[in-house]
Amino acid sequence: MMRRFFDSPYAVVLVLAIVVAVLPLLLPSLFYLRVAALICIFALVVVGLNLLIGFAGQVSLGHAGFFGIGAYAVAIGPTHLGIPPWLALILGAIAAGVVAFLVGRPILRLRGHYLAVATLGMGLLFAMVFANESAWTGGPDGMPVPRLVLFGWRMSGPWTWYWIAGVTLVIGAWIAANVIASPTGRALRAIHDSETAAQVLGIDVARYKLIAFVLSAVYAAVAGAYLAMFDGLVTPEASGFLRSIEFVTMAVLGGLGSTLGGIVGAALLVLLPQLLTVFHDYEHIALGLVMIVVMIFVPAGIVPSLANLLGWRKS
Amino acid sequence: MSRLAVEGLGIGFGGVTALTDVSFNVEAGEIFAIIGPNGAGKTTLFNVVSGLYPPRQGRVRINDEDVTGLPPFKLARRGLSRTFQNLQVFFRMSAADNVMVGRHMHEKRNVLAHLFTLPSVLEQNRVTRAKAEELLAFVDLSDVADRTAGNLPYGALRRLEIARALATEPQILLLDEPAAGCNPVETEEIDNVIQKIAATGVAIVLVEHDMKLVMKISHRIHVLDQGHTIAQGTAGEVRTNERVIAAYLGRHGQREAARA
Amino acid sequence: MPEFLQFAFSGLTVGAIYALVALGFTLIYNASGVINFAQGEFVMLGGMVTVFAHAAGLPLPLAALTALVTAVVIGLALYRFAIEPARGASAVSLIIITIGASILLRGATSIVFDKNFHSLPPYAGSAPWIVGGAALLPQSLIVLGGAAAIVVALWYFLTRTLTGKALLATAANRLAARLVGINTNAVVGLSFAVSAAIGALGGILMTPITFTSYDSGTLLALKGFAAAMLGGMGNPLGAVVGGLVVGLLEAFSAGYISSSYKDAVAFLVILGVLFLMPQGLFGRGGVERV
Amino acid sequence: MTTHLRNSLPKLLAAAAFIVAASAAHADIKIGAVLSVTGPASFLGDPEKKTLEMYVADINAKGGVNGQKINLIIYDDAGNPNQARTFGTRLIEQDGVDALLAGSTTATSMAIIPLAEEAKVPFINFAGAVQAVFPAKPYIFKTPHTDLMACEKIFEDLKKRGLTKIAMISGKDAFGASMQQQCMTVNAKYGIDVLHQETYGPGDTDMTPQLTNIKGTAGIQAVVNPGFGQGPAIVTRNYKQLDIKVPLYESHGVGSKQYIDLAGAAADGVRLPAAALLVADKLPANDPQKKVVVDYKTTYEKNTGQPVSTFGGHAYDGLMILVDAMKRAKSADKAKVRDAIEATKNFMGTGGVVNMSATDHLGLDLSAFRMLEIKNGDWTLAN
Repeated sequence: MMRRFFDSPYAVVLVLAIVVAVLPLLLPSLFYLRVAALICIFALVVVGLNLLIGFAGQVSLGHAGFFGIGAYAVAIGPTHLGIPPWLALILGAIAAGVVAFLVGRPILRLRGHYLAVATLGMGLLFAMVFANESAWTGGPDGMPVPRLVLFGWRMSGPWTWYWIAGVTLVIGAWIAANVIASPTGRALRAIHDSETAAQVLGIDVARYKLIAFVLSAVYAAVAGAYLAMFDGLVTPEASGFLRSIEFVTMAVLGGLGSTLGGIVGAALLVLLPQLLTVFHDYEHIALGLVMIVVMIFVPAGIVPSLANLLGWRKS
Repeated sequence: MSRLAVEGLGIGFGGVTALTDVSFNVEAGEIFAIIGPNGAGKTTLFNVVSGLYPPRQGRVRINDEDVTGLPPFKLARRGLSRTFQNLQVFFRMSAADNVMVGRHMHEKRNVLAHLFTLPSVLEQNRVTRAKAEELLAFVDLSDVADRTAGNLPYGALRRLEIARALATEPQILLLDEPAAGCNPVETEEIDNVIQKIAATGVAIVLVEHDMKLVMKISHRIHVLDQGHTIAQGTAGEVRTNERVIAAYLGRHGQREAARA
Repeated sequence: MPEFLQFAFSGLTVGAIYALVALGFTLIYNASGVINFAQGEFVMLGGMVTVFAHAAGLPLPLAALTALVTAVVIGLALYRFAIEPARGASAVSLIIITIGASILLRGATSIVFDKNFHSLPPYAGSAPWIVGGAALLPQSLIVLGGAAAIVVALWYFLTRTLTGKALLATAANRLAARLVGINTNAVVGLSFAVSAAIGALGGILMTPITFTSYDSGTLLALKGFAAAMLGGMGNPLGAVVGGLVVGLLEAFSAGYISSSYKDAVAFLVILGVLFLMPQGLFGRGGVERV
Repeated sequence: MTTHLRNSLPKLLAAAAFIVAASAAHADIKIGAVLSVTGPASFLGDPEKKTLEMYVADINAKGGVNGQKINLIIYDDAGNPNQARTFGTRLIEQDGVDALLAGSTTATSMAIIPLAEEAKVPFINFAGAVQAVFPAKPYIFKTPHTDLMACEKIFEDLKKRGLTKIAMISGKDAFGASMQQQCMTVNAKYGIDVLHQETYGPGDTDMTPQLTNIKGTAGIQAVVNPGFGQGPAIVTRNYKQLDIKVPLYESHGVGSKQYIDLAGAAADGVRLPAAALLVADKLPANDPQKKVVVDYKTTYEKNTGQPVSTFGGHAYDGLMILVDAMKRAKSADKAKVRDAIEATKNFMGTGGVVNMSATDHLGLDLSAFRMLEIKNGDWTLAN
């Protein structure tokens, strides 16, 4: 029973919905609520990125670029163009999708490490534009982001953003589960295992890679917009190389190809800096060690390895 | 009108010519074998015909339509499917999922519907799954439908690839050494499966080293050596062809000849 | 014309450093299939250890040797304690391990030494020579010459010594290499040691020009990786050419186009090349075997 | 693997429990600090952290403030504003601090400002940019001179020397970009024409191409280089190598001896605006700042073994202004301390004389900057 339940991608969505609903009751302060909201925001990126890396098997070291597009959309739209924040959020997500569509066509022809370096270059280009065009973006110091106002209600503070991010994460995980269980999801997994066989079976490989790329870009852009509005501030580091690496690390540590894994990975990397403050100067040594040790002992990522251990997955 | 027509096909890699002027036709319901010593160019021929490599010369036609140079997924949509000598199974997916991927072309591919799992998607998943189970039964793999493909034995994987290829409902099926690595019992099963498929009107092109199998089930045999056609005909004709014997004996000695 | 020469000198010097980092990437990748994002930290260690050993009273050559040995030991430790135990992990997992290692090394360096920038005295005076109206630093020549010497030594090692050939054989086919009796584990370990040594030498050569600090490795790793991919991963010649090209691109676009977008120009060119040649400039093309 | 998981889980939980326990209150004054101790701005955060630790220990050893010990909680945001905001939240909501000394950079300061405003916690930040305190918000203060002031000081000096046509080469980091922008807002006021502009990236190792272009621009009488870290040192060296003859001005971003060490002989003749701290020994004995800067310099260098920087000085000023305000307020009550900080008058800091008001939460004027010139590998007062 347990085994069957955990095989269904929807089980994760259900568990997630319950956790998101109950968690605030257990959190003692606004600080914890903020951390929980951050986990939801980053988990949203990773759930999307997992479709690309975990399912379609295409590595991207540049998704912070899309994260940045979302973040700057809600900053630039209202500030410079007079677009209401909620519309800027939607336009930002669409813009990220369109950019991913245009860039993805040529980039996704590359394989493996070549794709990695191309996406990395793409992400850097966005970061450079955000840092250099200071008339629009405020330069390296960044720019303030106006509050989201919905139906006359000003969205601010950890409580509001926890619920917005939490609900969006549940929806995002649900959509990911839908995709995974659909012909599109089967096509993506097929491409991951053998592009050649997938082609021969009539799968338009380029199209599906592009779908995964665009979807993951939209996830990242929405999350970026949320973080910018939550912090009330956006800086170019939102789209920096280190952010991209952080996203991939979250996905890999948690477990590629597992939606729950992505969420656990995001939680781990958001919590670690908070937990590791006890090490003071040795914080970074500890962080590096955790990354190495996790990958050595559970190379498939935390969640898939744990699931195997507990016998929830068929061998 | 031939199901598959190959005309004057040629390809090379760098300075090395791998195929020169290879031509043949395959008809509906026919089992057409391609044999030759190692390095004769059999798998290369498959790769060109199925669109993985673009040919340097020559044409490929499916049902009289010129399909030369089309990408593999477009060929698949015109009824061409294949298996692989060095298995290209989706190892991380279950056996049933492998076959379900084969149904891809016959499924509705509206991504927006997939995002929100409209009822039609659920219904379609059910239909696809049922079809996959049917095909797994056909190749006698029903009992492992939900096992991860990576954990299945070799012989089962060969049959799984066939079931997956059949899921596309091909008119032409290229089988690249379907019996390689199989024991006599498994070979026997594959032999049956191939004949059953041909009986449904599918044109089958077979590359196989197991001469016993080839001689037994092929209607016609095409012999390649160093990328050139050296003979074509029925099993009886090919067996007695001097160039064929020379090609095999010259390079591989008695063993292959004895098998033939 | 003097401007052109000046940009070229600048680009070649910076490019030589990128080339050394790219070579390190390539060697380890060839032997083990691992993309080692801690490669930049070897360069940083080369510089930092030399600086502090020198400051502690060691003569410069001895300080440099200390740095070299330190980097090699750390390279071997990285292989022995982080890469080898994770054998069989996916390529991305291994990348995460090397990123973890680079964070760890940076953290450790900032504690063992400090977080400041440091320099070394130039090895051959700081007065530039004027060549064709452009200033050329003696240290730039040392960097270029040193890089060339390393490349030649590496070429000799790989093609003329038994150990080097074993490394090439392992790169070509690990299983086959093992079957003919090569201890491939030792060879992969060796590739980490040699990469670390090359990185450290790069750091020792460049510190008088570029300075060094605990986190100067990150950017170098990024540029070196890009250079290695531009040249075609796994090809030492490609790594050297890739490094020089990236360096020259940066210098010329800073000089002729816009210094704000010089890195962007470099990456745009890399993207363009990869679209035309998906395996990089010197990558093994060929067809996929099915 | 199982044993490994079993062993590491309790440790992780213990770590979490430790955090909760550590934040359980005792009756000290709690001061929270979020600093960029690592990352690209660590050259700011590192001396700030050392300074705070040093002086809080010293204050506690002398009996604390108003009879209460100071409990200093420092978190490292690695220069990341999002992380800064999270730690800011943690300090305010979880640790319940009485005041904040935080924000090594403008971006990290801006991330924390709304939190402090909302929670009404006095917050003294170390941001360079002017927007951190203008317009003045009730609970927000800062100690470093603004980059606008640095521009004005440089332009004032240029004007005095009759050099009006300049080129700028700026770092693309937050510090350089912000100062470059500020300079472009006041150059007209001083009659300065900026004929040519170049930039360089934070990790760049050679600025020769940019300087070659500057050298090739006709009519340039001086070059200004807003930037921090190793960049200005490389610019200075390349400048000398290219044999550019016109005067070079650096910014207050190079306010530590490290710059001279890195740039070497090439630094001779370079001018920059900086706090008196850098020339502590050379100040005339009657200079009102002499005592405080000499004391700080001696203490810092003795304790850390590293050359003093003006950045650590900002943290010193912040801590001392805060402590002074708490003493005058005779409590750590947030609103009273805020009022007391705003009432700071004639406070002698390493950065200058501080006179706060309801509209000026910085309290420094241009006189806080000294124009320095580097001679023979050491700072000297220009003119």
